[in-house]
Amino acid sequence: MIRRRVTPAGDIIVTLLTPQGKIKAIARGGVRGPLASRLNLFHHVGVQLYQTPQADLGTVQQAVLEGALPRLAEPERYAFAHLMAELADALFQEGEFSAQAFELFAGALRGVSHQPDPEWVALVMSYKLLGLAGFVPQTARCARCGTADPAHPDPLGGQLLCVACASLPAYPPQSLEFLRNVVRRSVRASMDMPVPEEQRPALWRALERFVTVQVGNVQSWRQLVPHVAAVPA
Amino acid sequence: MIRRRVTPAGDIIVTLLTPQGKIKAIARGGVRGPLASRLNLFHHVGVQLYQTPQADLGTVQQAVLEGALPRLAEPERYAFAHLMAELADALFQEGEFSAQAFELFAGALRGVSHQPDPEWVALVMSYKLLGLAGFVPQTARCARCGTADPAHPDPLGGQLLCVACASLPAYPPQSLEFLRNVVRRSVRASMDMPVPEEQRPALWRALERFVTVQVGNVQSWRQLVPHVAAVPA
Amino acid sequence: MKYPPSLVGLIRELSRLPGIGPKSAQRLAFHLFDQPREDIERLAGALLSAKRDLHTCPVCFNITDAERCDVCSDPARDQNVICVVEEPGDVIAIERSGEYRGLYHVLHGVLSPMNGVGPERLHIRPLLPRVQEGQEVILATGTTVEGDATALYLQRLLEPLGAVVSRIAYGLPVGGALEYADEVTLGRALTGRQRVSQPPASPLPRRDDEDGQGGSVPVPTPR
Amino acid sequence: MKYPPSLVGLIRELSRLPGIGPKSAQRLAFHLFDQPREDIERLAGALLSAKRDLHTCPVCFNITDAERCDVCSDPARDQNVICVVEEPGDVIAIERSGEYRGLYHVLHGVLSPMNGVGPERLHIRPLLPRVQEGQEVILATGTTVEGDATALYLQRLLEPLGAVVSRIAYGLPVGGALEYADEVTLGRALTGRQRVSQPPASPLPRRDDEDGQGGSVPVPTPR
Amino acid sequence: MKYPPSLVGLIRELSRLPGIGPKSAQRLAFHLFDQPREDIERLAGALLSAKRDLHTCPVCFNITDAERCDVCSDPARDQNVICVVEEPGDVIAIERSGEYRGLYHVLHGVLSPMNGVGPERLHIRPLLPRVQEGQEVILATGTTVEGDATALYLQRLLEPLGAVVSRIAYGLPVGGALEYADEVTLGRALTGRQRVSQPPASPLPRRDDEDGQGGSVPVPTPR
Amino acid sequence: MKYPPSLVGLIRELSRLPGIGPKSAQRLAFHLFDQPREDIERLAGALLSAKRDLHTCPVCFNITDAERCDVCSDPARDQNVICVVEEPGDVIAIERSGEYRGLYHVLHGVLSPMNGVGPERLHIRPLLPRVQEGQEVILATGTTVEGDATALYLQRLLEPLGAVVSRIAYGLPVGGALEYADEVTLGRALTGRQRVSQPPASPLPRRDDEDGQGGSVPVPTPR
Ligand SMILES: [Zn+2]
Ligand SMILES: [Zn+2]
Ligand SMILES: [Zn+2]
Ligand SMILES: [Zn+2]
Ligand SMILES: [Zn+2]
Ligand SMILES: [Zn+2]
Repeated sequence: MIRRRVTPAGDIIVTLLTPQGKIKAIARGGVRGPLASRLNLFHHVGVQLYQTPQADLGTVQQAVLEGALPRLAEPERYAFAHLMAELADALFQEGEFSAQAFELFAGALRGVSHQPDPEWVALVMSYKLLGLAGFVPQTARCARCGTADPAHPDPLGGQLLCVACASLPAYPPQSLEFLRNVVRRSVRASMDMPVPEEQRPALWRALERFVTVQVGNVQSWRQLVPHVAAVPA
Repeated sequence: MIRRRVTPAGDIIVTLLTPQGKIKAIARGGVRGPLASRLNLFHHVGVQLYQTPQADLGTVQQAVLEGALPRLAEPERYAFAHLMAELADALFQEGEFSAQAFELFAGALRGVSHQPDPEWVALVMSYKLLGLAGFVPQTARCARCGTADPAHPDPLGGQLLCVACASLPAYPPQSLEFLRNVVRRSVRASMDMPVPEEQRPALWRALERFVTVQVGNVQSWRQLVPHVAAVPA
Repeated sequence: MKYPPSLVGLIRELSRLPGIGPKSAQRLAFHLFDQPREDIERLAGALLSAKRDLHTCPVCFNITDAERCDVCSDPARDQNVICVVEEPGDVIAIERSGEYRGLYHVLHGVLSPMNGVGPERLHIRPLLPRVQEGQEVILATGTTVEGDATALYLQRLLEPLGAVVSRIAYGLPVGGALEYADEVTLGRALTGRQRVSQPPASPLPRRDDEDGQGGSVPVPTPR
Repeated sequence: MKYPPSLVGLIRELSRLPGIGPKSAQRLAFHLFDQPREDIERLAGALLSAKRDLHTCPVCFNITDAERCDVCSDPARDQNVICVVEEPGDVIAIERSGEYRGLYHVLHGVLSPMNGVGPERLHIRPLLPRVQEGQEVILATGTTVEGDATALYLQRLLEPLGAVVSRIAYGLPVGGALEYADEVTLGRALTGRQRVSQPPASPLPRRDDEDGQGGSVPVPTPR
Repeated sequence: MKYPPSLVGLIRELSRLPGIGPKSAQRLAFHLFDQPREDIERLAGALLSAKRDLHTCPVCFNITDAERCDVCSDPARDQNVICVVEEPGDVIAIERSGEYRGLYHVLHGVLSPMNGVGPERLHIRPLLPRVQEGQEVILATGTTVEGDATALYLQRLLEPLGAVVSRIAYGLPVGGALEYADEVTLGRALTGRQRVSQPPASPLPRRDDEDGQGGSVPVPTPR
Repeated sequence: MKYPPSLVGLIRELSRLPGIGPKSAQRLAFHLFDQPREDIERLAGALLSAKRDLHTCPVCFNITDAERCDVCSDPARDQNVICVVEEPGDVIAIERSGEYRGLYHVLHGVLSPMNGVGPERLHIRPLLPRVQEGQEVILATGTTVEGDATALYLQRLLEPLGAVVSRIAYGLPVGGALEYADEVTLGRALTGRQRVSQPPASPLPRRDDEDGQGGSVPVPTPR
């Protein structure tokens, strides 16, 4: 479940990312019954939907809890979980079949919930989700002039610039290695090579720029990810 | 609320004693919603009923809790509360207007809940409820032969027998005084003159016999009131 | 028009089932009429063999087809906790929650004098010899007045045996909003609140289980 | 057929109200058309004067028309407990339960980064100077993930101030049967169970308040 | 805790609206408190200007803000049929069905002696001069007992005027199954059945409109 | 915990019944466990003997345990009308309405190419020899698209046989309000309206049956 909203009438409107694609549905009067417990943010639920041709929203008839990740409510994990959910919501469209997106997203939430370094999970998984949706940052050539092997931050588009186009010092080698390879290589490999914490704010800024330019506005990180909150909007 | 039954479909069927008389109603699917909390045994609730001419049971639309008496669940009070509720259910009919019955019953439950001697409350209030419903034990004359001023237990009908008809020794003076006056005098007066505990088993036996003969079978005391349980059925 | 007696008979038997009204019974009967003979025979067979094979476990009174039930005969279950429930269905509900690894005791009812159910009608007596000094007994009867009364009754019986007696928590269901909670439940959720901060004096390490509340301690009720 | 613009306008404004769909808005509009002019004027007046008179209390952010709200200005309320809730409606719900006599603090929302709600959008900062060493703060946000996250966030802020931080109880609603509880709530009701028997060693007298559970202590979670 | 009078007043006014109970009214009031001043003013304005601008059409008693309503002043509507309905909302319902191009007459109620509604309380008298010899009047009051009584009353009044009086059909709703229909409706659906085959003798060409039923003729009721 | 196989088997068989989900099946199974052996045996027996004794009537395909069904073998029924329905349950529904005294024909389904149900899968062929010149055939299939398609298909087959073919009425259910009817049904209720006034020219005595609609004639659809 990536979104949940309760209407004043006591209905719960949910957005679910499923192996069959993204689905929006309503649980009528749900807030008063047992569905309220199952239809919780970030829960993994099996739902039975009733869809009539007339109505635009399917109705949740039944929901079975497959897994809850209560640690996502902890302050140091909560914002990252929101970022994952909001990214998934922005990247995948309704009616689009994507078992892979579901698996990746579920893995991201599990990682943010259980790993000792949830920030690193969020960075890696954000790039993986973007890659799966077809948004791959250009790393081989300068985003402005096309020169090969750029190494400097692109403060506008979140990609890479050559030394001539850049106004900021080059990325440290670990960050550069990460940006060049994260989309292609396995999650496990990226997880095993975390970038030092002091280099991460620059990576978050790059990711924020890239997503904002390529995908659109995402609210989560502006609010809670500490490194990004410092960025002037 | 004097009875509550949950059907396998999750409906709650309740019997309520109200100032407008006894009412039976159903709360559809109630066990899954907030009605379950309010429609609890011995709760004092305000309900909004929807009654269609076709259906035999009204439907509970809303219920507001006016008062709960959680101490009635304590072992030394619980059976007496059941006895009061069962007596009220047996004594008052549906459609019969009785604000007095409601007040008396509500007072009985409050007394059983709060008084240090719930057994005495139950004995007094049982006779008062019986009296209100028109069941007054004959105490001026022997229940068998009509002789004046009987003083001996009537093991069959729970009234009083003269020395000639009796097979048991006479009641002690306090018990006799109680049986002769309880229906007429105020509850407060009876409460201020409790019969000693060792005399009560005989009074319970008399009450049990009287109710069984006059009103019908009442289950509660056979199960839990310790003095009566000893009586061979 | 008169209906065939065996149709009428089937509808009557079906409508005795709880939650099946006369109209559903009729629909069920017509549905069954359309099914192949083998399916009907399998259903009838399942009914008969369930009745023949199943009985209550002599230890915990859960339903079983073996000498002892699956929980009682599983040495991996925590023998130091017994969870007392009203009905066999409650065992299934608790097992599904995945939060419990101890033993059970099924009462097969709650105390209800006005329905003629006293302690002797419930499987209370066989619970007592199962309880050891220091063992925990969780009273997981329903949160109705009847369930509360049964729990209080058991508490009085079990305390003298030296058992650690506990009651399942009253409170807000998961996913709930205060605005939609009824006032009785909300009141219990407040009085039953649990301390989540560490008591400053005691230097006990806070337990870090996944719900972040396991190490909580209750706080006095403000009035 | 075209509808009159002022009818259309009224229906549009009414259907903006939460929980009122286009069909109800239409029914409401026709109903209002039938009412006497004074009733309509009274409704319009009530809307305008509510908007004019009401504001949030500068101390607790509850809704009030006075300088301070009714709770903050009542010296009889227990000044030693603050109950933190999401919305002004929650204050009413808790007051209705009759189980609470302390102060409130209304956040006006829950942390929800994906909806752009961070701590600075909630009335969290003004809570901190209200909290004294040893004072109790009850975190009564909803039992959703968002409510939990907000409670955990506040807990981290309030512990260093020496506050006794507590969380409303998760569990079975009053009147509930285990069979009808969802498995998540049932799990919480089990892990949050409260000890009802007296610990044999400690000779503390059992508190005897009317729900018979106030003096309970939590027990370790069996797995 | 006492609530501010303007909050209480708003909740009271809102809970007078049909279909809005005290709890919804409270929720609405809190919602409105959170809205910007302009939105509240727009809602209050819409209420007042609807009350000021709207009145009933002097011809058909539909709601309008003009001298005559949009239907009455549209020469393209079929002037030869008048559909009599209970309420202005019914006009909207029929217009939405797209199956009707004639005129309307809104009674603003049904006969209900028990509620003190006699013919003089309904807009019946102004209907009579509108009805010409040979014109069709469709009685589209509800299918309740009151709606039927009102229709029969009108029928008696209109027949002497030479009107072709008709009644909307009773029957199964579209998408219905016999099994789920109540027996009264099912009975009406049977007695009101329409002939769909061409009468063999009469050489009238069968009308071929899209529902295949326009040219049907009724058949005598078998008993 | 593993559940006993015969319990699992019973739950599985029960949850195959229409309208019984896994949770109800479980509740039913526990309920049955508590019943005396004789009750279970009577239910199983009813299932088996219904399956053994019941079959479809060779004439009308209604359910019966006799050579011919109760309607077909009743000479008092009106032999001049046949009402065609989808399912045996529809016969019961119509009988309950008390408005019909003729014969039946049960199709055991509707045309539904998508589900592989063509005319040959329904009991259509045996209907044809039952229909005489001038006899009425009421098409009382449901008012769904499939029911309509089946009715139209039968109409084409039956017209050449000289049958008077009719269709049950579409319209508002008894007790309905226009406002709550969907627009499709409302449209059908309007186009299917029935003339209730006497045609002025024709001096036919108006039939005076209790619903006041038996002698009605349809009126042309205004557009
Ligand atoms: Zn460049
Ligand atoms: Zn005598
Ligand atoms: Zn066992
Ligand atoms: Zn305040
Ligand atoms: Zn007009
Ligand atoms: Zn037949």
